[in-house]
Amino acid sequence: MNDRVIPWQPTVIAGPKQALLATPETAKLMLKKAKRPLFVVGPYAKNEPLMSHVKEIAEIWDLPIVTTADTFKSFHDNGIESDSYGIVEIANLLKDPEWEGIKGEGQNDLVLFVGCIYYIASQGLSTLKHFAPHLKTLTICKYFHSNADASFPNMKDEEWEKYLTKMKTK
Amino acid sequence: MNDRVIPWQPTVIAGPKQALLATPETAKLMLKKAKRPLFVVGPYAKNEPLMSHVKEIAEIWDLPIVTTADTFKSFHDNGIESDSYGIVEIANLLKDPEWEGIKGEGQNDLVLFVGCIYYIASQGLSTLKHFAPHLKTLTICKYFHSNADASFPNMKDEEWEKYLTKMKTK
Amino acid sequence: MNIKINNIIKTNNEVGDNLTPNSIKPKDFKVDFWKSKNIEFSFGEIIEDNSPDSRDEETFMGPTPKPSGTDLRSWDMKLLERYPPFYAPFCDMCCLCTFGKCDLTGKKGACGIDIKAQQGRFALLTCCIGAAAHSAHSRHLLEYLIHKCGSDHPVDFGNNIDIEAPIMRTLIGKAPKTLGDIRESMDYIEEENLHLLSTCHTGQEGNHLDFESKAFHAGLMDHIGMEIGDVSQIAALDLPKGEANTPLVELGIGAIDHDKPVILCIGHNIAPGVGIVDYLEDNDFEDEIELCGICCTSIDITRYSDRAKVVGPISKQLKFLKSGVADVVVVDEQCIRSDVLEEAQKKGAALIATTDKMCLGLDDRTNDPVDAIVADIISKKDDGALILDPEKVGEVATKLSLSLSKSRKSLKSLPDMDKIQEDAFKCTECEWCVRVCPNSIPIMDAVSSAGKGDFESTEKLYDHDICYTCGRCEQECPENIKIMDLMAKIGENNLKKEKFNIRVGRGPIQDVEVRRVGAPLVLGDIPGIVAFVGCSNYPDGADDVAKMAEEFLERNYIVVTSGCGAMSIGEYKNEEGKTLYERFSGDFDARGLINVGSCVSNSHIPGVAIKVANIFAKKPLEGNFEVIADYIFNRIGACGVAWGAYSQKAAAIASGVNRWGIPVILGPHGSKYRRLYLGRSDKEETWNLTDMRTGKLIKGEPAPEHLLYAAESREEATVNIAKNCIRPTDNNKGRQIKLNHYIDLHKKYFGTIPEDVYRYIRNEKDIPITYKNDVKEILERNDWEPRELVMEPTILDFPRDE
Amino acid sequence: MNIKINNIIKTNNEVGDNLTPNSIKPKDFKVDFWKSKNIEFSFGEIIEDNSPDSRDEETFMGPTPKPSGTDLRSWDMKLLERYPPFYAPFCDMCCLCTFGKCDLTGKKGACGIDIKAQQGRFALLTCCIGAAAHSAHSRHLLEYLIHKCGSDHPVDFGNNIDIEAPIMRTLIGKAPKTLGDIRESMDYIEEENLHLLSTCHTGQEGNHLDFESKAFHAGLMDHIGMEIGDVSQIAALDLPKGEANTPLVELGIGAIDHDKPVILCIGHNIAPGVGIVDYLEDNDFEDEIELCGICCTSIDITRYSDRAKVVGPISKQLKFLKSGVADVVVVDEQCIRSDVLEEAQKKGAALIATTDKMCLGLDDRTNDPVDAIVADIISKKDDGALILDPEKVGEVATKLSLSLSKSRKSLKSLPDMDKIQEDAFKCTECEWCVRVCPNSIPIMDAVSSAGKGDFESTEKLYDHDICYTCGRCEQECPENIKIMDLMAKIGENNLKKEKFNIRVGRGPIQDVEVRRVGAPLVLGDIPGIVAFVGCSNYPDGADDVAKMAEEFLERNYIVVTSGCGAMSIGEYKNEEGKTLYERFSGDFDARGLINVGSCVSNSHIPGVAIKVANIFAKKPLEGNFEVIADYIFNRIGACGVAWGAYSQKAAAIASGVNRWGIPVILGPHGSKYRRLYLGRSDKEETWNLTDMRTGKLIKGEPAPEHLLYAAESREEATVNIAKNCIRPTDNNKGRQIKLNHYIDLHKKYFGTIPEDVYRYIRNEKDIPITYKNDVKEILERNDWEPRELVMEPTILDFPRDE
Repeated sequence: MNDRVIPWQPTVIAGPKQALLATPETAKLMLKKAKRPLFVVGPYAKNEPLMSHVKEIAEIWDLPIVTTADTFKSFHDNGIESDSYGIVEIANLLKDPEWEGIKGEGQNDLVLFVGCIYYIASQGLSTLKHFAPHLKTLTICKYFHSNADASFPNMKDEEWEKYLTKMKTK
Repeated sequence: MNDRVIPWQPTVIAGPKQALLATPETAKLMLKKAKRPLFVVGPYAKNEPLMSHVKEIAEIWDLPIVTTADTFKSFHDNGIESDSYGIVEIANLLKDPEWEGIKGEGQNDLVLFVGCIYYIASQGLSTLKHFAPHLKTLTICKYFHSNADASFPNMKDEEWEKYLTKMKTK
Repeated sequence: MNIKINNIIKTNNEVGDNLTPNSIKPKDFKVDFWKSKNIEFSFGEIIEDNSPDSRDEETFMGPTPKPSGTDLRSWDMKLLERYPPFYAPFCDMCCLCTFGKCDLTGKKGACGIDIKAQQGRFALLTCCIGAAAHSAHSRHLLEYLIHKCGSDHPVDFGNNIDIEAPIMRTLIGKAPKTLGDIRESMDYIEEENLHLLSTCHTGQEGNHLDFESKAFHAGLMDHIGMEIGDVSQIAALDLPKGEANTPLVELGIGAIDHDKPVILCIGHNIAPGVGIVDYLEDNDFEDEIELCGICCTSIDITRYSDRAKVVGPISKQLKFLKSGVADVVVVDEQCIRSDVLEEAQKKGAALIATTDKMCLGLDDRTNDPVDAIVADIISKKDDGALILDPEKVGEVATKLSLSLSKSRKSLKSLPDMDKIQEDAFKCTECEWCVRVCPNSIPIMDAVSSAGKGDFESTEKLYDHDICYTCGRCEQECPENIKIMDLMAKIGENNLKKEKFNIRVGRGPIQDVEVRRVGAPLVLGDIPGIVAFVGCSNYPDGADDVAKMAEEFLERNYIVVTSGCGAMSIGEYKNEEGKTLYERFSGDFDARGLINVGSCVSNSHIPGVAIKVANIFAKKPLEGNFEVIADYIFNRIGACGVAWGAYSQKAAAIASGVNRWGIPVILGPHGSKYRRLYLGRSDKEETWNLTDMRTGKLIKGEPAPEHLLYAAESREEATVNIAKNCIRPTDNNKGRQIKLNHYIDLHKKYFGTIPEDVYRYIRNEKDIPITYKNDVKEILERNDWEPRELVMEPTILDFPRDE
Repeated sequence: MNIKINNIIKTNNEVGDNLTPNSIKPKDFKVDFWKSKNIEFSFGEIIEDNSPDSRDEETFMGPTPKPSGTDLRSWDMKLLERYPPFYAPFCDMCCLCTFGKCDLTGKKGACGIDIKAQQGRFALLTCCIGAAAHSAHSRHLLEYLIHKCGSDHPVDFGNNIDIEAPIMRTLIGKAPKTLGDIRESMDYIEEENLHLLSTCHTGQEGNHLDFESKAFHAGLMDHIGMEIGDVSQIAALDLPKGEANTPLVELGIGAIDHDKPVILCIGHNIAPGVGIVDYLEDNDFEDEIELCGICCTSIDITRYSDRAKVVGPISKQLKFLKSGVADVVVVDEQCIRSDVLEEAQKKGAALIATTDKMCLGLDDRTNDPVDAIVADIISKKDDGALILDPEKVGEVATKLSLSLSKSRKSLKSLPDMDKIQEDAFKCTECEWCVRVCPNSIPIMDAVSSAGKGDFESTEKLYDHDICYTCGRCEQECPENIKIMDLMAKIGENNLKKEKFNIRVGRGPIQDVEVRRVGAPLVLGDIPGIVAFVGCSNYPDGADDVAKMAEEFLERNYIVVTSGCGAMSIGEYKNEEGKTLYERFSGDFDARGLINVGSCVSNSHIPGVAIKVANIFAKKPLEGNFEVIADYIFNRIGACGVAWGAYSQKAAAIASGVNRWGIPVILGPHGSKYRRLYLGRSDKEETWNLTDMRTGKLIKGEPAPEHLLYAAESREEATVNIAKNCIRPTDNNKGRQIKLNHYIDLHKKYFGTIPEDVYRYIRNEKDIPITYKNDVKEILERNDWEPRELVMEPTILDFPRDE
């Protein structure tokens, strides 16, 4: 099997349904098709270079940001606007088709994840896989997330860097 | 994911370790490398065309045949020599490194499977995956067996026919 | 002589000053007393029961009354030495704790567990759950019956049965005289189950054999649980008490009168059924309303009233629900489809849940007036109700059925064949229905042909439950074809074919029968007892079970059955249109076909083996498990068959049966239990026996060859059943008879005389005359030499010189 | 007024003529009697206990003594309405029966189950296993202690404690006066656990909420089980009875004297530890032999003898075993590595298994002479022994340690650093060690640097158990680098650092303390009780737990802890080298740090909340679960924290705590329990309350916001803990205090004042003065309007007009 699409923590494998391998191109295609995308960003983005990547990707695609854990503070301190939710809290809201959205704009149809702890993100993605048929999930971590609908593959930093950079053009 | 390498019964997926996709070429390579191969043949081979394929493959590669279930009778009636074991019985013997072999020749190092009921074969292959590190398993059914070390992919009859025919040359 | 043996057992299993004090042991059995007086604790001892409810009886007490798991561990280890566990992991990972998941493929998990221990652990967990299902059911039933009849209601099965509760007698060490007495056994198994379940926790047991020993214990507790259930209900509800010729009752979807209001009971607990029968009888509704059932609850209701009808085993559930025939669906517990409420709703049927085991999110209406409950359901305010009072269930179900049967007329049939065909026409032949089918049956061909107006292939799958309507194909179908509707409709078209019968479950075997068959069984004149038990999930339809039963009946075996197996057997007719129940008597004797009853009646199967040891061979039962199991193991040619493995209960039953020393053959799905117990006929040293008469070590034979085996085909199973009925105590004539059947069947299904026959021939007198020359050739080929016959075989430790 | 409420509860929960008859209910509580006399069954009623052991006492009895699961179902449904289960499946398939595996991704399984019900079922199974672990442990202990001290040994904790067993009192409906009395509670939970486990069987419950209700029940049974264990051992072994200032004992690998013979106990059951302590004392070996322990058993041994030492929590197990310091390893039950025998063998240490829960395939030597056992182990004939008699364990362990410590000198150390470095040098940086690490800690960097002679990164991982040595990396390493040896060696190099202390577990909270803190707790002057419990498996080392404890201690919260949490807290020192136990008193009061004891002592945490309801608020306890839980839920600002989720026990404890109405915050691994209970602060209608004073429906606030929550980081958890201590009964001053902490912490860790603060402000007096202006801005932004304060909040049904 292709090591790039084995879940980063290999035992996350959960059943027959596996994420599609996303390249920056397919990821961008998904973003283009989405009507109400959301960007969920975890604590690994508290530091550079990920924080800047997140900032720029959010800007170019006009993505509202939800920060999980205590990521909010670093973002706030660096002037990046975000709303703070626990990762389980936001997953819980995302699975409710009636949820009004972080700004009252209604439920999202695409959720982009980056920078959350791998296994708790896997669990949250599992929730959405099973209980949120109304939205797609896409992860752009350097780890393959088999519970997402689409995910970047496992990569080394350099390649990931390139992938993220590519995300910054429409 | 490539449908050819999803287990035929998709829920047979058991963990990170998956069979390698075998072509007739790789299968033959495995047979060439093997010192003491064994051919385990299940009840789907009671009928043609599989019976003849089995017969000819066994002849060309000089493989002793173990028939499972009541396959023995059809083989016997058609003049194909085999030893009869229950599939769980032969799996049990194969996992014992000290087993003397069906003809006293000692434990095998490669076991070729064909024609057993898919799910009981999967279970037997799981046994060997976990408890028989001393041998390799290879399935040449038209179904992908993820619990084997190597397996033909899921195929339609026509393609399978071609695969089996290719197995008849060294 | 026996006493000596017991002394040895005792040193391995003293109920002493240890950390597994069973709560009741120190109190009731006064270990200290014996210790202080330095009295040896073995049978032969006379124990006075000084507890308040003592009846001043004297009892011989063996070494292990109310054994804890470790008390019987040495017996387990003997079995496991002969039949080491064979593991076939279903999943490579452990997902039980939050360290994980851990991949155990050649690796230990984060807690240090390896794949073998993990498989043993899972076997234990499975058996604990299975045992809990029966035992909790029995606790319910027991308390309900005590509530109904009083705790002093006698447990008395009349003159023909002295030993009402052989399992309790052996394991608890006393015979319950009243319903109230049974509570002591119940307390005991509840405590043991807790200890066993505890061991499944992360960071407990680490050795796979010890997990297996505990799984055996869980299985044995399951047997007590089942016996409690059936003994209680027989005693309190006056169900048949072992009479051989109980009436035949109607069986099959075609037997249900669609024109009457129909109440359908699904599950295992007779209590709500009793409530319904009583209400119907008390209010003269018996002729007006059709009462039928699916699964064991139907069997048990027919034991209470032979006017009730049996729709069929678990495999009929979705078919019958989809047909819409039932106006009211009453579910109690076990083996009920989890989506039963949804399916009832689709057909506008009312659903009543009746136990804590299955509440389905319904409002608890137990304490509301009947009319209010009925009104809320009729008005569609509620989907159904949870009613924990069986009497109230009877009244509510009746009133609902009377009202609903009128309004539901249109719902009692399925869409037209045209509609069905139109739907099936959507099939794109993607084949996913076949891939997700547990048996990969040709469902795609059936649907696709149906789309073209040809329903024959579907019909073939309907008949004999080749499709047992689990519904996975329908769930997977990307075109959302209602495959189960198609299946149900085919049944509707063939109602006439779907009429059969079943003999009402008789419960236990009578003492007089045991006396009659004791010698022929132990010596081999009757070649064996074959018990067809367990759930559906058959690899190729229910007919296979009936065919196996027929084969052994015609060969003079005793055939016992229960539950879904008993129903499957009833669904099979010969060319003359007769069922096996019509062709064979219900006597416990050669050529007898005995339906003992429901799931919990399975207890009578080890029960009769225990009775042979006691009534025929005079072995004392009380506290004497190892001696009894050793007796059964070496002398009674019984073999269990669970052709359609499915549930945790079946796993628990099998583990208990195994611990009593009885082998079990499973169908191919049995491999998915992940653990078998396989013997190695090629390792001769594992088959040694001790002859208790002489103390000599004697070469034995692989008899039984395996303790828990999964066969891939009916043919393979049939031959293995015959082989696994061979026992060391067969005399020459008995061995000839058994080998004759084994060879016959092997010739029939494999075309040859089995090569391993030489292992079972001790001297030339064992050779079946018909096959003399052929067998002699085999003997020669295998360097056979005659060996001694064993007189009193045992695998227990023989007393060492002291 | 309360009585009225109870009448309503009663109609939902009448213990009547239903199919869930608890075995003891009809007998002891005489439902029929009440029924026939038409007496309402509610508290306010005076019930005479006419059972044989009646003490002629009069008791107020609430509606649910010995409740079955369905008796408390309506309470559960209220909680679940506010906090619907949030599921995160760990596996998409169900593998429990042989129909499967079934893929439940948007599909039902072959039995009809859907993914939600399957998750609920798994939660129930997890809680059943967890509860069984504690309860079976407690049954063992109880019977052992009765055996030792007699069944009439009093349960009496002296003058400072009237309510020894608040949980039993509430749920069983009576106070146990003797050890023997406790058996009744034990019988009850054994029966309930069986019913609950039964429901996990295929084809039983089909509704996810009903599975959750049953999981709550399993959790509650677990609490009884834990209380039985701790109350029994406190009473019988004279462990501390709630004294606040118990001694400090030594903690840490560095505290163990390597030069003496070392006996190491691992597990949870004090019995063998008692055997060892007694033997050492009776034979004056106390100075000569080092007795230490890992996991809860060590905590409990220090409660029995403060000369024993604590190595540390479960995360120290492999480190310490690999170090070879222990000469004899005595394992009892729970949280022991499954490969403990293998690890002991590697180091030539003797292993003694002491309970049926973990036999490890060892010969049962319980009834053999001590010298024979010792000789067989010393001569390497046996790897160890199973000895089920605690006294004999004491003697065997002592004799073995004396003998082995001489011969094992060379085994007491690890390979040289050179060897270790050489081994680590094989690292190819494939990164699989990181990928299989539960926490993806930088183990590859550590190994790779170590290969180059730089051990600092390994040291960082060793300290505070950032690596808790589960060993998965070592199992995976394709170069077979002995990573755990490396880790253990680092510890050996830093022994001096590894010396800490822990306050001996005090057991329960005294009545006088409860009286003192009752009002400040309910009104909010003391901002909350924070309980750090559960296992290791911390996302980023043990320090996080200690830091959280420190934070809340400094803020005047009451901090309670137990088990591994209590040890983790003890392993943390401030700059002055002082542990939190040295810096904070053991009083149950603001700024008190209370170690209640081991796992089973967790029962004192809900126990103290119950006592507040009773001692401070005069709520009757007996049979009055719903009223008590409703009281706790709405008024006591307690919050549990299980930062390092791991075991099924932790899941059971949390479910029980939740049913009492206390929220729990888990660490990120808690998400792998697959089920949380999350509130929706955006759905205002879910937070309504009834004021019992007026009967009015009042707008509430999300207090607590979640019932079971998993936080991704310590900072997130800390803020959430503060928020989840808010309760409707806070008076203005109390609310100000609580909000002050919440805002403070939010500012500290998130940089801002939390936007949702407006939800918790009822009128302007609630606004913390320090943050007045900022908060007012938030109020304005969110269209805030003042609302009424609730006086006596309840979520129970208020009596309707009739």
